Amino acid sequence: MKMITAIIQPHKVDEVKEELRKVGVTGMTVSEVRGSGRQKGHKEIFRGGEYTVEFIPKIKIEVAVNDDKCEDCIEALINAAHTGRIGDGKVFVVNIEDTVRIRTKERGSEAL
Amino acid sequence: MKMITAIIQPHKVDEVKEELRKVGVTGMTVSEVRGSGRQKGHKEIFRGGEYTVEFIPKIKIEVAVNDDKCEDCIEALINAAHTGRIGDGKVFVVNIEDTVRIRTKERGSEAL
Amino acid sequence: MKMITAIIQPHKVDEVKEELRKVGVTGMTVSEVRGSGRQKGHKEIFRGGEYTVEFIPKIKIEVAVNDDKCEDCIEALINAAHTGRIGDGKVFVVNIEDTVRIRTKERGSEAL
Amino acid sequence: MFHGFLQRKGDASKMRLLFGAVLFAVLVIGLSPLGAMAQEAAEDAGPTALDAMFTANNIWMMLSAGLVFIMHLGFGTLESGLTRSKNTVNILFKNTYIVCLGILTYALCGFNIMYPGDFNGYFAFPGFGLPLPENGLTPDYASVGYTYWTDFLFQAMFAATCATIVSGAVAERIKLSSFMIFSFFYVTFIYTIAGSWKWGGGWLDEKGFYDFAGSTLVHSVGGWGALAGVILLGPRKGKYVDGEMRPIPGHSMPLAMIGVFLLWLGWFGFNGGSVLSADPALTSLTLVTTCIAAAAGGLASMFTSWAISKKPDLSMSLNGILAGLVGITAGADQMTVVSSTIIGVVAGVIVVFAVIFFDRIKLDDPVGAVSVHLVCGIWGTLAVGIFADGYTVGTQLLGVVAYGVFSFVSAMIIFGVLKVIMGIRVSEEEEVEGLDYGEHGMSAYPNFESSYLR
Amino acid sequence: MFHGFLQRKGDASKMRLLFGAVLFAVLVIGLSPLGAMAQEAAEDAGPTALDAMFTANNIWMMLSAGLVFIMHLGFGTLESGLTRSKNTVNILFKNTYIVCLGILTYALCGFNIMYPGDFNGYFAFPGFGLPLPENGLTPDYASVGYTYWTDFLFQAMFAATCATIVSGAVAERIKLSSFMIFSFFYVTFIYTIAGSWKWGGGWLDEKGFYDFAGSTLVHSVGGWGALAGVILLGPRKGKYVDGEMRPIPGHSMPLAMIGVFLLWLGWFGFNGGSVLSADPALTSLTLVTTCIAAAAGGLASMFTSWAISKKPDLSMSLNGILAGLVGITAGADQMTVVSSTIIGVVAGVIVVFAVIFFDRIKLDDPVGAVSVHLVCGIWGTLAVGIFADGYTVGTQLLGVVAYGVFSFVSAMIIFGVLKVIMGIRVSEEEEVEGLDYGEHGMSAYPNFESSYLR
Amino acid sequence: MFHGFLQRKGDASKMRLLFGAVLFAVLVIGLSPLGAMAQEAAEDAGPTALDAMFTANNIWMMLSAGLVFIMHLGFGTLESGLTRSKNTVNILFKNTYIVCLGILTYALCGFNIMYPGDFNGYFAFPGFGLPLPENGLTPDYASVGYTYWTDFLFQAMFAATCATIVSGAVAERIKLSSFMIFSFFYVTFIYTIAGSWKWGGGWLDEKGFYDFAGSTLVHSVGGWGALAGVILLGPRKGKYVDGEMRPIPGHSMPLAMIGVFLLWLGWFGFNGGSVLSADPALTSLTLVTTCIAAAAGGLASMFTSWAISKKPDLSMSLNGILAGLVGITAGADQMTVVSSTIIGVVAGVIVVFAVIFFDRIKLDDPVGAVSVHLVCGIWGTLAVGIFADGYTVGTQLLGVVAYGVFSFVSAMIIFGVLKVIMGIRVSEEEEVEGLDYGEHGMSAYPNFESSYLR
Ligand SMILES: Nc1ncnc2c1ncn2[C@@H]1O[C@H](COP(=O)(O)OP(=O)(O)O)[C@@H](O)[C@H]1O
Ligand SMILES: Nc1ncnc2c1ncn2[C@@H]1O[C@H](COP(=O)(O)OP(=O)(O)O)[C@@H](O)[C@H]1O
Ligand SMILES: Nc1ncnc2c1ncn2[C@@H]1O[C@H](COP(=O)(O)OP(=O)(O)O)[C@@H](O)[C@H]1O
Repeated sequence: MKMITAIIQPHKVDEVKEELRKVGVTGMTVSEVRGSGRQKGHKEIFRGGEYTVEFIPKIKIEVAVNDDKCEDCIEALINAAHTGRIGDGKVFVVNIEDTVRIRTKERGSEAL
Repeated sequence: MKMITAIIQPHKVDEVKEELRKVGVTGMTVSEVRGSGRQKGHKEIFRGGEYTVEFIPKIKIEVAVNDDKCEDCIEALINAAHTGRIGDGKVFVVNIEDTVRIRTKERGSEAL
Repeated sequence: MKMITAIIQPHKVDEVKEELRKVGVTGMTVSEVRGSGRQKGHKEIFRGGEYTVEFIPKIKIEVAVNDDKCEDCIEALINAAHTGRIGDGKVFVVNIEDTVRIRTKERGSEAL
Repeated sequence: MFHGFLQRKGDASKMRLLFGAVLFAVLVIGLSPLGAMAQEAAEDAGPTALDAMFTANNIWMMLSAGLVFIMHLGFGTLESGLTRSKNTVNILFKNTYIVCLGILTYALCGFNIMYPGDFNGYFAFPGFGLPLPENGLTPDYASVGYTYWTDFLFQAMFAATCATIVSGAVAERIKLSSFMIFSFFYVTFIYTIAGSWKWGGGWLDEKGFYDFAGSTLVHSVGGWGALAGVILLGPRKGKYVDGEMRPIPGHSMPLAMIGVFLLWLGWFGFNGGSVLSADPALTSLTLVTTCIAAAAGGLASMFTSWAISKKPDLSMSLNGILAGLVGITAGADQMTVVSSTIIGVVAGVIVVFAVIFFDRIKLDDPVGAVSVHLVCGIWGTLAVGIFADGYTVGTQLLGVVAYGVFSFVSAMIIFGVLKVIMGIRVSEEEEVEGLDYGEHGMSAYPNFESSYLR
Repeated sequence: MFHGFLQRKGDASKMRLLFGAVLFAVLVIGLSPLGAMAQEAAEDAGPTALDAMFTANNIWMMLSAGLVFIMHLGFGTLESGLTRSKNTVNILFKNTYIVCLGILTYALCGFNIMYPGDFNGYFAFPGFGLPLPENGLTPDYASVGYTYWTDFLFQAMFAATCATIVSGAVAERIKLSSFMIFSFFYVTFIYTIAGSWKWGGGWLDEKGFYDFAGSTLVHSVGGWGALAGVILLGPRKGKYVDGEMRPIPGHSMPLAMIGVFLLWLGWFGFNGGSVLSADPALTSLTLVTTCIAAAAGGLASMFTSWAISKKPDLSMSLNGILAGLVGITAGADQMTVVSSTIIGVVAGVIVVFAVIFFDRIKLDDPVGAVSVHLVCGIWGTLAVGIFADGYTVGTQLLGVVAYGVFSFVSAMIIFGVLKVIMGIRVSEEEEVEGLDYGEHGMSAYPNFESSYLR
Repeated sequence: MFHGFLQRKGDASKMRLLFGAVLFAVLVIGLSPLGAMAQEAAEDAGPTALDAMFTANNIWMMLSAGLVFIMHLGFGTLESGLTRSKNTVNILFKNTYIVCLGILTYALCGFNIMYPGDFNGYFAFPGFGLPLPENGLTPDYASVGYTYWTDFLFQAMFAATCATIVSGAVAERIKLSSFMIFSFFYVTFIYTIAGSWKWGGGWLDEKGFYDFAGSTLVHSVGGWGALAGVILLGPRKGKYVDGEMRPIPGHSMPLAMIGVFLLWLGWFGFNGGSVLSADPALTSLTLVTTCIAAAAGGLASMFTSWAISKKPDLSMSLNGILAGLVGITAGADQMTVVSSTIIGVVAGVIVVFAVIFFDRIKLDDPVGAVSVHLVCGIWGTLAVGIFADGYTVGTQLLGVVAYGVFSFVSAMIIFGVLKVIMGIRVSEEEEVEGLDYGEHGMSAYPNFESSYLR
């Protein structure tokens, strides 16, 4: 099993979710994060002074999938999240050694 | 060393923490996430219109443990987090290659 | 490629970012988490009653780097985040199997 | 625009009488043409001093009604600030409901029950609605103080306050529908009947019991209802674990602060309006005693809790301000600067220990409503017997006990019956998830928690 | 301090006339020394009843101006509470801008356009600025009601309200600069010209159209502007997807609640001040009908939406209070307790269906401004024809139509021209990121979202 | 209820004198029976015009006291909105403390120090407490304006304002206990002594210095204290890094907006009440100049900062409103519509540059208190010399300098002594963690940040 972690533009989250559904993935966990990278930070103003917000709001999506589904899933994800502009984000793939479904105590791929 | 990542029901966090203590784990990191899966989302209302909150609030717990403690820890965790209802969550186990304690710069299992 | 995940003191985030820049790392993702460990929780007061906030605010920094840069990066990170007091935090290193840059669909180290 | 005055031209204002007398005198000595001229002038003369006084007094009373109204926003923000964000919609909803309900039921029958005119001193029901008395819009209606409509409005704004006090104490676990039914009965019948005993000229009034603006009639009555609710509901899940008390902090101190300051402002009308005219001497004295007691209560709680907890506690200081305000309310027009300071200080100290006491006996009151409104309401009522001339602690105690028995028993019965019929507490699951989702299917900060996630 | 009165010593107050007459009578019969004494006393006599009445009335009107002012805070908090946090700075900014702008342009020319004195009934421009009329500070200016300055201030506070109504409806997508230009024209010209037709004594006033405090003149005029904006802008991205309506919840229910309660309080001045004096009978009746309609509207919406959605909906209940308030505004001085209850209930029911209706026809109004201010404004105006003596539904309808055509067409033209010249909607990217960043480079909760991250 | 008036029946009201005279005249010519009748009527005649006027004036003054009171909530919300959430409890606590403290010390001795009656013009201490003067509840006390109690309350509400201004400037780093001691001395002695020089009839009053409602006496005095604090404390960690200024954004723009609008509303009483009666001409003029200056200041800051930063800056616009309000305060009763517009515009422009200037010289003032209250306070005071008849820039400048030297030096001494004895700044660690935890062991949004985690 693989854990696919994607950092995406916040407004893409709905589309990504839909695309993942289409390839048969319904389980996922999302959270709000902030990222820094090539994309330049926001300039903001407060009481006349300008400052840079260097960490830009992003959404992190974590999806655990079986190895065979991994490529489809990455494909779907990057297609949905793509806009072509700097800051679109990244996908990281990590190996999962084990998975448990807490409700049933099933293990491994069953648990996904 | 393993990183055990659990996605659980928010109100179970206290119990899980207690159970982990009992098996000798005190260090852990938690964060608020939102999950989607088999559990159906909330229906909410706003100014007369109904909508579905598809991502349901969950808590993510991350615990780094030595390999030998891993099973105990998973056991403790799923027992505490279990309610038997859909949405109880998942546990993922990933291999950690190295760990550092920033304060002492210790490495490996010492650092846990 | 490695994913370096560091849990640090919140007020150290700026310094860590600067030090990482110095070793050539600009991409990173941060989020707010809460941690429990040796550091004792806060005592807080509310309407006359005292209670312990056991989970203390921390910042999680995730940096994906190429294997060769990994040590430098850890070094820079722990130097910047170090204060010598309990609660300074931890660094975990995990292996990344693949990386994709969503914008360009590049894969592997190119994508970092 | 002077329509109103023209309509009342017929009123035998005493001022006019005087002029009449003078003019008559002049007339008699044979200056009829000039006399007639003067007479005419009098007719056209525009407003009399009585009209002006009536207008001024009525302005003060309407303003006071507005200030008491804004106390409902104060209660709403205070209560929601001191509880968790997952129950915020529920609390705001209850406060919105109560003020709407209170005004309407008070119009329907509450006002009549509370001020029945001559009656047996215990209960009377003169009928439904708001029939305008013949002199209802004239200075005669209430010694030049206000009109019938102002009277109703000021009193209606008071009425809802009572149930709002209960709302805070039972927050975060009470079933919405049960609370709504409870409030209906409590506001419409219990508060109004209790009120008639003193303000309606009933038996306690005759006994010489004194409660200027409602330390007992409003605050304690509300506080007893709150106590009944707290007892029957039991504590919130997680408040008392393994015999130990675990504070459940509220979600927003700015909301709590906004609430307390709005309440303090509202008290300008609550006490100031209870003079029932804008009499400069009495109203200004009342405002001074009110503000001094509030300030003294605030500082007393601040330093008492500082001494106990070793840290200056904002939530306690805010409670202390309310404690001082509740304490002064029974005798705000009777006190000196010194006695109002003492009342405030004592209230501010009492409230800290009351909060600790109720926590120790495991009565879980999320916002401290029982400590503030009941305990300090009793203190304020007794303080009239101590500090004010012409009142005895005995009579005051009689009032406290009478109101206590009546309202506590009534509240127990209403809540008790509801508990049997339909339950008064939400399910444990709903409590954990929050009443906002369970009762309303809403969240208070839906987009804030997560701007992009649905 | 009595400077003001001393200056006006010369005013022929009718009271003085009376004394004069009496004294003259006395004089004639040869008591000159005593008469002179009395005369002297009269000069020193301090304030007359007329002075006192004038002072009291003027206090009420100034207080009302203050209450209408605070409605702008109410609108600001309500609108920002019902929209997303990424557009909060933008909304607060618009509300701040409008109240500042409204006061200044009303001083510059708005007041003169709206109250031109004798005119052709459709439009007149008597000039710029605020030239103090000779009697502007005397009781003569407005039948003892208030001074010229008070008059201006009270009316100026009203003026800005109109544009604020538009602000909520077009929120989360309108280009700031276009909105600022639109508001300028709408407040300065459209509102004031429309106002002159009735309150300025124009043609609709002559036709016998009645609108006490502005269900039509303020709320519907604002509502028509809002409707025009909503139509020309189109819905927010994500509101209607695949033909389905997806509610976009606001970010803070406490802010929304604060807003509605401040608006309710403000309405004490909005309606109470529209009596144009503190006449006890009329003002107190007005406050009672106002509060009863608000309460009835709140409960009606609460239960209507409960029946429809199966859950008690706080946001709808809050809208219902406003609906009741807007509904009663046209006839607040003409209603009985019963008729104001009916008006409130109907408004509270209507508003629920109006919100659903506009969502169905895909007009996206984030805060329900069109439903509340336009729909209930029309209802309230017609209700005068139904419930009040001396007015007909026909004339009221004439007014509704006349104002509708004029304001809707004007708003369409202004927005239309702006759309062509500079565009009225922000880019899709900016809408997604939020107008706070796009228009202002600020965020409403910069440190809150993340205390340590920059 | 008319108790108050009955008590004062003995007062030789001039009105009564008149009637006496007339009746006496009538009596003399042998109409004694009728005369007696009339005399009797006079006794029963109810309120006189003087009573009515007294009542109306006193209402206005009490209302003004309430409005100034609510400014403390305004300051609390504004200051907490413009600072970080980790210091919110601390700021709310300071504001709560100050208003409680201010009222009590003003009762204890402040009122007497500030208004000592006849004195040497520099300092007098007539004693402790609030001894009611013999005529304290009669119209005689203050030319029919208000009672002794109202006088005290209105002035007490002013007193605390001064220290609140300091609170914002030293926020996010000052040690709580030191601030509490500083405020005690500043409110109790410095503000009151300074106040006696002008409002107490002291030496600056004799020199012809004019400050209507306190541009200098309240705002600059507060501003100087703020400046001293800012200098001695040094900037917040992270504000000036490597010679570069890094703005530290506040945590909630809605709170800031609520604060500014409440302050604006409060200013209706701050300036309106400073007329010291409800004189229609003067109070209404004062409210108009106040609102026009506020609006002009808001727009001026809006466009000035827009031009400089290229984006419309809400925080600056809000500051601009306050700048306009502070600017008009010294001469609000002396200005025309045009001159108040100019004063507002200039204040709105000045404040933007002042904020930039203080940042450039590295004086870190988190909420801009020095720019708003000190700089615009000075401008407003000088503006009286420029625009109002009978005052010279020279005398105004004398006042500005005298107050500047006295308050700045005093503040430096108090803060300086405290710095030596106990320190005035929290540890760096505490500053980083936030004063909420360090000073209070509380957080402002404990449950909000994380609903389930402890
Ligand atoms: N090396 C990295 N480690 C972790 N997260 C990264 C890394 N590089 C980029 N990211 C995340 O991806 C986001 C987008 O990266 P950025 O360089 O701005 O654009 P792009 O991916 O289009 O080149 C960043 O905001 C950050 O959250
Ligand atoms: N494939 C997955 N990858 C990541 N997180 C998942 C995945 N499946 C489920 N989750 C997380 O686990 C939570 C519970 O899953 P759900 O399917 O609703 O219930 P259950 O685990 O009881 O079958 C989800 O809300 C989500 O946060
Ligand atoms: N075993 C662990 N697994 C995951 N996170 C941990 C673990 N131990 C510690 N942490 C994280 O590191 C933070 C610091 O740990 P702590 O034991 O308090 O101090 P130190 O690292 O200085 O010994 C904790 O707050 C927690 O977030």
